[in-house]
Amino acid sequence: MTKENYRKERIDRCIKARSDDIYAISSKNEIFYLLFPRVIPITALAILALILPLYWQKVIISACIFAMLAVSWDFLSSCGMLSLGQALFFGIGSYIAGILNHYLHLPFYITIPFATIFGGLFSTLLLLPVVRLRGIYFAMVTLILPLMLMRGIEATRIFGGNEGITGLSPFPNIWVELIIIITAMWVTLFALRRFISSDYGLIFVSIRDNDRATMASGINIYAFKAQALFIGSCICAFCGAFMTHSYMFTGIPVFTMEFSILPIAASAIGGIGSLAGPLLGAFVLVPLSEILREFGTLRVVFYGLVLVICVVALPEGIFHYLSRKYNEMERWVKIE
Amino acid sequence: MLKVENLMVFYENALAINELSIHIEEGEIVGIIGSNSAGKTTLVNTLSGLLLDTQLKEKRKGGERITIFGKITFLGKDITDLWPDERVKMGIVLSRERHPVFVESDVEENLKIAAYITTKREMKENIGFVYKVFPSLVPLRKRKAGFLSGGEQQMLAIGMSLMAKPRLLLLDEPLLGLSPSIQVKLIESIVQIRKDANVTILICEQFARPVLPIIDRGYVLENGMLTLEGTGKELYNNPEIKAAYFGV
Amino acid sequence: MFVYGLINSAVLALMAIGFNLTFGISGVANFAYGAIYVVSGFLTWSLINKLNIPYPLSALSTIIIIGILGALIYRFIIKRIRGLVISEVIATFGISIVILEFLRYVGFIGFKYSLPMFVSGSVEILGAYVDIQRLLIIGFVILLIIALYIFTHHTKIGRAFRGIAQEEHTSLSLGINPDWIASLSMGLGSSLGAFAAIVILPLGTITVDGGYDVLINALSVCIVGGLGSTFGIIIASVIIGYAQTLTATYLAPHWTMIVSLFAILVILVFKPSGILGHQKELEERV
Amino acid sequence: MAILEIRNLTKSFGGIKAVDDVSVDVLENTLLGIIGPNGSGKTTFVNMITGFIRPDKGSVRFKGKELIGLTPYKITNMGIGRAFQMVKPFFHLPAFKNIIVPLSSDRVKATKGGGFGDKDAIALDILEEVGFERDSSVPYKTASVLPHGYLKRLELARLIALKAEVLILDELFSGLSIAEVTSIVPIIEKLLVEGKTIIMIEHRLKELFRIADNVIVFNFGKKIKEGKPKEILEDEEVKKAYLGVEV
Repeated sequence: MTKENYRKERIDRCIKARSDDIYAISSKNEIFYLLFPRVIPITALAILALILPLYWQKVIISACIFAMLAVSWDFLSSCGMLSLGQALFFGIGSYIAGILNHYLHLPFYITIPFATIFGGLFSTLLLLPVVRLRGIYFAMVTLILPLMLMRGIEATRIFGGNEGITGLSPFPNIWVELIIIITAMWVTLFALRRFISSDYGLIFVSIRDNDRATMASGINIYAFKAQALFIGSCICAFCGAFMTHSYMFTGIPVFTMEFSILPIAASAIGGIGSLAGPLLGAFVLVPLSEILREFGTLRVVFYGLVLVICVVALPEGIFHYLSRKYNEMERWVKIE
Repeated sequence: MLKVENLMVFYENALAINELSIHIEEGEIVGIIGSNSAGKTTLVNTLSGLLLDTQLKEKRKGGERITIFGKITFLGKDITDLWPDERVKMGIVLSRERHPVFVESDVEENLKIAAYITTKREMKENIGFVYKVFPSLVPLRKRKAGFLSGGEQQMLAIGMSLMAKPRLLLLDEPLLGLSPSIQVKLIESIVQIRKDANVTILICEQFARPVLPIIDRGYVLENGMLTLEGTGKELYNNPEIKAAYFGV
Repeated sequence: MFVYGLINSAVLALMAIGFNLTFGISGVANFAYGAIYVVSGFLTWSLINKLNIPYPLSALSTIIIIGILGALIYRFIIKRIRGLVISEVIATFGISIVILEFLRYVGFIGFKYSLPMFVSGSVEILGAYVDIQRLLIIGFVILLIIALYIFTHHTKIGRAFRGIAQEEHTSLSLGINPDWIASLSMGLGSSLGAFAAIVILPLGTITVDGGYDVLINALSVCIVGGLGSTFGIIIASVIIGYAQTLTATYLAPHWTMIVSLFAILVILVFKPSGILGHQKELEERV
Repeated sequence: MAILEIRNLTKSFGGIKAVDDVSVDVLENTLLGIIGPNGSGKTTFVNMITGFIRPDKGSVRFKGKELIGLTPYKITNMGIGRAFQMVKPFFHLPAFKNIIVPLSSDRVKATKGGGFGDKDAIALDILEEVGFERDSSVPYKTASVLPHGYLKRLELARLIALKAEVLILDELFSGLSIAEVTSIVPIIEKLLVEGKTIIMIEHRLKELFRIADNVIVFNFGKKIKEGKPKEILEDEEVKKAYLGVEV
C-alpha cells in the first residue's frame, strides 16, 4: 500500500438510523449497538462500588464529584461560557449546606436540595452583571470571584473564618453516600445530554457558535446564558453540599483552585464538547492521583507530567477518539 | 513555469479537486473561472501550500482528513510537499480571498510586515512600486487597515503580496464584493503589475466578465473538474460561458 | 505613598510584559510563566552560590538559558496542540506544576534563597525612603517598554511578530513561518520572565508559591489591560498597583488582594474587553 | 406609509465619519435598494438600524416606535430581520437546526407559528422554500460543510422563519453565481407579494434594479441620491462616484 495509490476512507458503521430516538431502533443489533457503550460503564461502576474496600469507595465518591464538576464545566463551555471558577459554585453550595447544618441543625436531606437550588441561584445572581463578557474575560471573572470570597472570609472571619465549620452531621453510612452520588452523576450526564440535543438546548449551542447570529434570530442571549449558568452552578452546588456532609467540614479550602482546574483538566483529557468525555477524564485523573500517592511529595510532579503527556498525545480527548473508533470504520481505498 | 499534474484533493470522503492538470507559462496571466465551491480556493491553497498547514491542524485535532494526490512542479522543481514559507521564498505568493490584511496596523506597516523575506533596500523599492501601482493608497498611509474600505483593503492585500517579490502571483477572488468602478480599477492595476514587475499571474474568479478580456489563457472549473480551457478570447466568445457567467 | 504605588505598578507591569508578549503573538496563554519566573530565580541563585559565577554573568546566562528553554517547550509540546486553547492551558499548567512542585520536592524553601541587590542603599524621595533597587525597577520597565516598541515596530522579526498576532494565515502566505515565530516569541517571553525575576526577586525571597502569585498577577494585568496591548498593560498595572498600595496603607494589608481583585471586576464590568481591547466595531465593518 | 423613518443617523469610527447625517423613509411593502462603493457606510447604516451599533446621533422609528437604544434581539422580535454580509450560520449545527433557533424566538412563539414539537417539519418547509432540496441530504448536513450559496440561502431562511416584516439583506447576492441569483430573485419577489418590506444592499445592480422600487446611493457615508432605479442609472453624479462604467 503506497501513498500514491491509496487513501484512508472513513465510513459510518452500517446502522440504519443513528439517532437517540427510540423509534428509530428496529433490530436487536442496533439496540445493542446503542446500549453497549451506555450500559457497560454504568454496571462497571456499580460493581466496583460494591466490591472495593472502603478507601477506594471514597475514591469513587470523589471521582464522581469531580466528574460532575467536569460535566458542568463542559455544559457551560458548550453554551459559550468558559469558566475557570467551578470552585465558586462548589464553594457556595458547600457553605450554604454547612451553615444550614451547623446553625439550624437541618439534616442532609434538607440541606443538600436547599443548597443546590439556592447555591445555583446565588451564583447566577453573582455572575449576572458579567454574562455579557465573552471568552477569556468571562473566564477571568470566574477565576477571580472564588479568590475574593476566600480572602473575604479570611478577612472578615465570618462562618468560622480560617478554620471553617467542623463537626457537621455525616451521612448515615457509606452506601447511602455511594447511591446518592452515583445516581446523581448518571442522571446529570444523561439529562444534560438529552437536554442539549433538544430544541431548547439547541439555542445554548447556537450561542457558542455565533452569538451575534443568535441575537439576530430574536433570542435574548443573556437570558439564556443566565439559565445555563443556573443549571451549571446548581450541579456544582450540589457537589459542594454533598462534599460538605461527606467530609463533615466546610471552610475556605472549598474555594481553592483545585476544584476549578481539575474539572478542566479532566475535560481536556476526556474530550471537550461531549459531556461524557469530561466524566471519563475525571475517572482517569482522580484514581490516578490516588495511585500516585505512593510517591509522596513527588505526587504532584508526576501528576502534572501525566497531564502534559495525555494532552499532547491525544489532543482531541479520549472520548472523541474512542467514539470515533466505535462509530466509524476506516479502510484503504484505491484511487484509480 | 508551474505545472500541476493529476491533482486530487479529498476533504474526508468528498472530492474537492478531481484529476486536475494545468500549466502556467512565464509571463502569462492565467484565469481560473468557476462558481462557488468549484474548488478554486482549494486549488490556490494547494498551490501556495496553505492546505498542508490546514491538513496538519485538522489531523492534530482529529477533524477532517485531507488527502492530496498529484504532483506540482515549479521551475522544474517538485514542490508538492514544500511548506508555504519555502514556496514564498521560491516566488509563489498568494493573496487570499476576502482581502485579509492586518487590521490593527496602518497601511505602511502592513506593507513592511509583508516584506519579511526581503532585504531592507528591496523593501523600500517595493513600497515605492506598490504606491506607484496603487496611488490611492498613498494618502491612506497612516490609516489603520481596518478602517479602509473593501476596495482599498483589496488593493493593500495585493500590494502586500507584491512586497514578497513574487514570480508567480496567485490572486484568489480579487473582485469579490467590490463595486463596479473599483473592479475596473483593480483589473487595470493587475495588467500594470504584469507589465512593470514582470510577474506571472493566476487569477481565480467567478466574475468572468471583467477578467476574461485581460487573461492570456483560462481554465473553467466545475465541481473540481476541468470543463473547458482556451485563450481568453475563445472563452469570452464561448456561448456556454456567456450563459453561465455573464447572465445575458 | 506616591512612589510606592509607582514601584508596585512597575513590578506588576514587569511581571506581565513577558506573559503578554507570548500571548499577544502566538495566542498561547503560557501558564508556565510563573514557574519560569521562579526557576529563573533559582537558576541565578545556583549559578552564583554553587558555581561561583559572578552576578552579572549568571544573570545574563539565566536569561539566555530560560529563553532557550521556553522555545524548546514550544517546539516539543505546544506546537503539537496549537490552536486548541484548553489543551494549551492545561499543558502549560501541567508544565508549571511539574516544575514548581519538583522544586518544592528538592527542597528550595527557606530564607537563604534570595538574590543580592544590584545596588544597596536607599534615597529619600517625597518624604519616603526608597531602596535604589526599587527605583531601578521603574527605570528597567521604562527601558524595556521602549526597547520592545522599537523591536516590534522597526525590526523585521518584530514586525513578523505583529503580523502573526493579527492574521496567521495571511502571514503564512507571505512567507512567515508561524511556528518559528511563535517559538521565538515563547522564548523571548520566557526571557522577559527571567529578566523580571532577576530584577524583582532581590526585594524578597524566592519561594515556590511565588510562582503561582506571579501567574495570577500577570494574567489579571494582561486581561484588564486588554490582551496584547502593551500600553493597556501599563495603565492596568498602574490602576491595580495603586489600588493595592492604597489599601495596604489606609485599610489593612489583608484587604489588599480583595480590593485589587475587586478593581479588576469593576473594570471588566464597564469595559468588557479590557481597557484597550480590540475594537469590536472593526469586525462588522468590512 | 413609511414603515421605517430614519432621521439624521450619524456614526464615526476613529475620527472618520462612517455614516453622516442620513435620513430615509422606507415605505411599506416596497423594496429599497442601497448601493454605493465599498466602505461608504452601508453596513454600518444597517448595523445601526438593527441595534448592533449605537449611533452617535439620530433616530430610527419603526411604525412610530423608537428603535435606537434597544438591543438587537428586541428589534428583531419587533419584526426587523437582517441577513449578514459575512454569513453567520451556526457552524456546528445541521442546516435545518439552524432554523429552529429563530423559530424559538419570542416573536414566533407569540404568533403561534413555532407551535408544539414539530419545529423540524416547519424548518424543513422553510428551507425548501429558499431552495434546499428536500429529499436530498442537504438540509441535514452540518452548516460548516455547506457551500457558500446554501449559507446565503440559510441567512434568508432565518428571516423567513422569524416572520420578519422588514427584511434587511446585506449583500445577499455577493459571491453567488448568476444561476444562483436568478433562483433567489423569485423568492424575494414572492416575499414582496406577501406584503413584506425589503431593504437590500447590493453590488449586483442588474438584478437589483430589476426588482427595486426605490434606490438610494451612498458615498463617503452620505446619502448622495435617492430615486427610482431609472433615475439613478441616468444620474451623472452617481455614475462618477460609483458605476464608473456602463452597467
